[in-house]
Amino acid sequence: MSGMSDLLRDLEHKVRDLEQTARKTGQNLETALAPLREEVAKLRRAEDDRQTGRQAPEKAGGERWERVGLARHPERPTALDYVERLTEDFTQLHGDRLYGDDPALLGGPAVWQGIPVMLLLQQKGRDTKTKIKRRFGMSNPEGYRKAMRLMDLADKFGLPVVALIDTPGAYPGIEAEERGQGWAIAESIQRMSRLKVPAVCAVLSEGGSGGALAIGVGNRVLIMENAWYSVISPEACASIIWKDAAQAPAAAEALKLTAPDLLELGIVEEVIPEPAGGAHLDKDAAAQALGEAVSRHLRELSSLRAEELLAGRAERFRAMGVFEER
Amino acid sequence: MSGMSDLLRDLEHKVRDLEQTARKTGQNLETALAPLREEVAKLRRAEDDRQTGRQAPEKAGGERWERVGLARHPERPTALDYVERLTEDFTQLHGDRLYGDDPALLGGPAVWQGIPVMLLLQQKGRDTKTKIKRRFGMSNPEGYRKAMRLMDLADKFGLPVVALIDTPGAYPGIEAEERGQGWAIAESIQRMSRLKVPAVCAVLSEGGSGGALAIGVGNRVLIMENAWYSVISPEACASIIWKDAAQAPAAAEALKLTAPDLLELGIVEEVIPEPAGGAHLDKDAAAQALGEAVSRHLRELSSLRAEELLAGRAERFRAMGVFEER
Amino acid sequence: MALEHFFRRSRPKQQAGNDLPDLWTKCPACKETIYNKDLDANSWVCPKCGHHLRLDAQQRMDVLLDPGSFEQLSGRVFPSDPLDFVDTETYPERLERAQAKTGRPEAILTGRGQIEGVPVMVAAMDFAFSGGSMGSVVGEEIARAAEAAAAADLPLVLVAASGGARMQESALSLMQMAKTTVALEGLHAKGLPYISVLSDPTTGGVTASFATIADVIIAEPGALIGFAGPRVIQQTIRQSLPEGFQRSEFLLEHGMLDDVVDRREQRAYLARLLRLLKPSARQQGGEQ
Amino acid sequence: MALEHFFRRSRPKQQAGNDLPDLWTKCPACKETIYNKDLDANSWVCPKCGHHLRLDAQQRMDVLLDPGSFEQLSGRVFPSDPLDFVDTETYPERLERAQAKTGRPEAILTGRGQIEGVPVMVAAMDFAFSGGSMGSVVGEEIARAAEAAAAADLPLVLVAASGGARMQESALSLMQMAKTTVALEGLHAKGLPYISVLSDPTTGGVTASFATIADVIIAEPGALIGFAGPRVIQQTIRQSLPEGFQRSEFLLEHGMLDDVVDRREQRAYLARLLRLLKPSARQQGGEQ
Ligand SMILES: [Zn+2]
Ligand SMILES: [Zn+2]
Repeated sequence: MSGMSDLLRDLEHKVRDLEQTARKTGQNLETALAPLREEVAKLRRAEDDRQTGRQAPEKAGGERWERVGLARHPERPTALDYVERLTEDFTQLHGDRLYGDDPALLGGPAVWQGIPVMLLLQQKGRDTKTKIKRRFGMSNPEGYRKAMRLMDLADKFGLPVVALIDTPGAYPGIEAEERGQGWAIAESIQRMSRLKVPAVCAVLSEGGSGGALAIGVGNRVLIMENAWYSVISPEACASIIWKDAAQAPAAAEALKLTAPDLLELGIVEEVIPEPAGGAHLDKDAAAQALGEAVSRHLRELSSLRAEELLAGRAERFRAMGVFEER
Repeated sequence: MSGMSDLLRDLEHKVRDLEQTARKTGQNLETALAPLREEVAKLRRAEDDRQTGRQAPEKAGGERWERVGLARHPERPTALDYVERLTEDFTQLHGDRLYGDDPALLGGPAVWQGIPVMLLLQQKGRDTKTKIKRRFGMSNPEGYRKAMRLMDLADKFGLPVVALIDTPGAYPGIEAEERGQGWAIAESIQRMSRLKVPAVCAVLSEGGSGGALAIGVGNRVLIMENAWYSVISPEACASIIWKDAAQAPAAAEALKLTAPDLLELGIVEEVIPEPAGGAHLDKDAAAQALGEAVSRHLRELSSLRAEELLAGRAERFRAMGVFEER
Repeated sequence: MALEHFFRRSRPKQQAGNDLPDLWTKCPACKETIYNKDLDANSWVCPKCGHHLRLDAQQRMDVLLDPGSFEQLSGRVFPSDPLDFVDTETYPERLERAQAKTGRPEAILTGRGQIEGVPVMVAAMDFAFSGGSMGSVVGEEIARAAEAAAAADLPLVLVAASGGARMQESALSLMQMAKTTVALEGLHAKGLPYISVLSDPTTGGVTASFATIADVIIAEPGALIGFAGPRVIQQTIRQSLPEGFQRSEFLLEHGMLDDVVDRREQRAYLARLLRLLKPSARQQGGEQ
Repeated sequence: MALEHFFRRSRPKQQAGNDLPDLWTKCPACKETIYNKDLDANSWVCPKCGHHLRLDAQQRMDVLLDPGSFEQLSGRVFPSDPLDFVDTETYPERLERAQAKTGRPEAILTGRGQIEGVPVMVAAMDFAFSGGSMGSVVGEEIARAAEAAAAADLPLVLVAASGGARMQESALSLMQMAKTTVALEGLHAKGLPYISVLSDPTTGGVTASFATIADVIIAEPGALIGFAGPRVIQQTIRQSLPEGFQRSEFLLEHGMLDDVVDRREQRAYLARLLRLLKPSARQQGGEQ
């Protein structure tokens, strides 16, 4: 818990630093500052709650909100933490060849526990500096366009795609909209649905809306035990329906966004168990479980022909949805 | 000739206007101003020459330089002049779905003398205002990326591609380089070489380097009698080799960039005759000749299967070049 | 994603709380009061200022298709409540209210019809139904329309109007983005045109799926179109948004649209385009 | 397009007019005088400042390939003068001078070799020959290398170094952009990797054709890479160019490169990448 107030002090310092830099150099750093300020505010609320002995909102929520808390734990392993433990020779290929290189969505060929794959991953950053650089895992259109380019390479070289999903959502910014955020996500969904190679996706921590689905059109979709995957974050849902972001715990309950919920709804094939207390308590064990599950699905898919993979993926998503026919 | 000094006055006025606007609004209009200033300088030199009775450089050059002059004649029909005369229902489709809509490279489906086609065209502008808007026919990467998107549609709907080439070259600008001008041209060349439908290209006036070839990978490439097509403009060639742009007439001779030269070199299949004195003297007749030639080649290609079209285009360009084997 | 500011906004026409008699509508842009008959004759474009008023799905079909040519395809698929979603009220209560208000089971109407004699499959979202949000039923109806179009060798014209995904169906709603996308593959495989018409507003998961992977994408003038809602962006960047941000004209300039087409010219535009893209439709089409 | 400022620039190494004895080279970046043997041992990267000196085609093969593994493919194709091009001198005179200077018929060297045991087809442009400009022969040799790679089931690694197209072959030179592009299709069809290495400088028609349609594009640090030359751009926009404009690091940031790779790490990088992209090469490759 004192770890948290250290982090808070750190972040506040960093924000002041950036604000000064912005003033001095006339640079517009708002894009970097905004999510950071949010983080600070969140931590400060939690810290206040702790000091005043008030019950933290995490406690007010049910089991689902607790899991959301675990999914966002500051020590939660990031995609690269898993990649470092599970792959060899990961060679990051940069850029969309159109506009830029997105820092939140990375990819390139690698060997996953002995299996050559094309890796796509969403990386949130591991400390303040990299969190800012990686926009807390929120991509601009360049990220999804890089992903599509790497899917082209995966198809050309017959490399199965492994997509590690971890994003609060696509970045909501002026430039993102100018460069077609919606278009990029839609095209990435379409491109992924057309892969002639196997695709295995795993939601590591947060699966935020279209920004997650953009690389989530797999033949198999797995999810870590304490990850969430939803059409909207609990906070945003709460502020729309209850007009109060503090109702996030209730929204989390209503949204049924946890791994067991998603398994029951048929959204995912498998829940990957985490060490007791969460993946952050034993990153090696968490990685081992993820690695084993992904490898197993890759092996199962490896015997299928391109047409079977295409048809299987299309049928999987075509069947999604619950309705009544009268 | 007084027409030319009118145009000069017009242009000078426009430049001053724009400069004022730029100062007042703080807008950076250099991109628009630069080619305009060049135009003014050129016209002013020509006007000075006329008034001092000095022989205009056009006269100093040989037949090739005269043709370059005709290709750049202010009354020369633009691509849209031909399109208006030869097509019905041209429906311009805008944008690259990535960044912007290039004003110099246009396209969309149309009916070409009764034949449904996907039209691509480079438009220079017909008056000062549209010339500036269309950057004198010089595209940014967005133009070539729009062309590729339309080629995708042409393939999907089985529409033959008609490409009307008229550009001094791709736009040389900071932003163009930032967004991968070279990459866009290369990819457009590649995309066009992969068309499963017939592609007929016609160089209308200027075929400037890679910016022209980007939409010049046709099964048939035609050229108007007084158009030029070259790896470099005579002026740029002269300033590199002779360190003197005024040697452009000599460079034009050396570059063998005229329609008859290109026919002899095997770069084009056919030279489309222009009315005596140049296309500007009878736009309808010029259009008639272009329309007939393009339609004839479209009809000839219409019976070929996709593989034949692909192979034919590849062989056509694979065979280009002159060398000795020892 | 971007629903929050739509739910509270009243619809321009014949809305509860509107103190004008049902025969008149106040234009939300120029505030002029206009006789509904005049609006109707003008495709619900304000004759004073050109503002394109929002249409419900049936009005959209009336405006888009040749009179009397519409045959409904959808309507047998009804929403359920797979998540037992409860907030300030239950999801079934919300649905019943929307159904009562619109007389429609969901936020979508699909069918076949003709545009200047060219036969098409057509789908129109209904913003009046829960902000046009996309849940399982909207996704299913769009998927079926796409598949029916491919089966019948017809082009598909789809008019989007949506605040995004249906929160009350959470991940199931998210999956409709992929479901609609894969269902459109049949049209692509058969070389059949798919044209998307974006109307005010089109945001969130609809902008990030089927609405923007069409062969040709046009928008109505002045429509709000984007992925993230303006409010969300403003909260993130803490700057005011540029003039015209996320409006059709802005998106055209940024290369995202094929064109912005006035509603009164859409039938002519679409008929021409469909004949151009599918030359065989040229024979089927009427004289116009 | 961008040749003008290269023709007058002296090459860093053993150039006429260099007043240092042949055993030493002055680094064009830090101006330190360095023993050639030390440079050679360091892949011609300045040990003082890290500047990547330009290499001729043979040096490039030495740096890139396993020692002794290179077998030349090119060399039987010679340039001619189809246009009877005459400016201040004749084209044949220019060619003879370049041939005498480089001991090579043209601005390209191709062959097969191994990179850490992985067999590859390889092509390196020679900037020392007429600024690495691309005429009919360069285009033909690259096309043949691509075709030979496809025929032998080998990946292609191509090192670009060029001021652009060969003016003296005018439209024929321009057509090499399309010729090389279509010749690369065979590699694509067989799923064979094509990796492009951009070295200083790569501009003009080479940047706008084969060099930038590779599966993976890497660049050497600090290399000038662009379509239009900096001088042309400056003349057009009448503004000074931003710091680092058109350098490798700038292009990486703008999404155009897969990575910037130090020359001394290129063999390891390429071997790893080739094994990853063509898993069958994993068996063929050595231990490294
Ligand atoms: Zn009005
Ligand atoms: Zn040095």
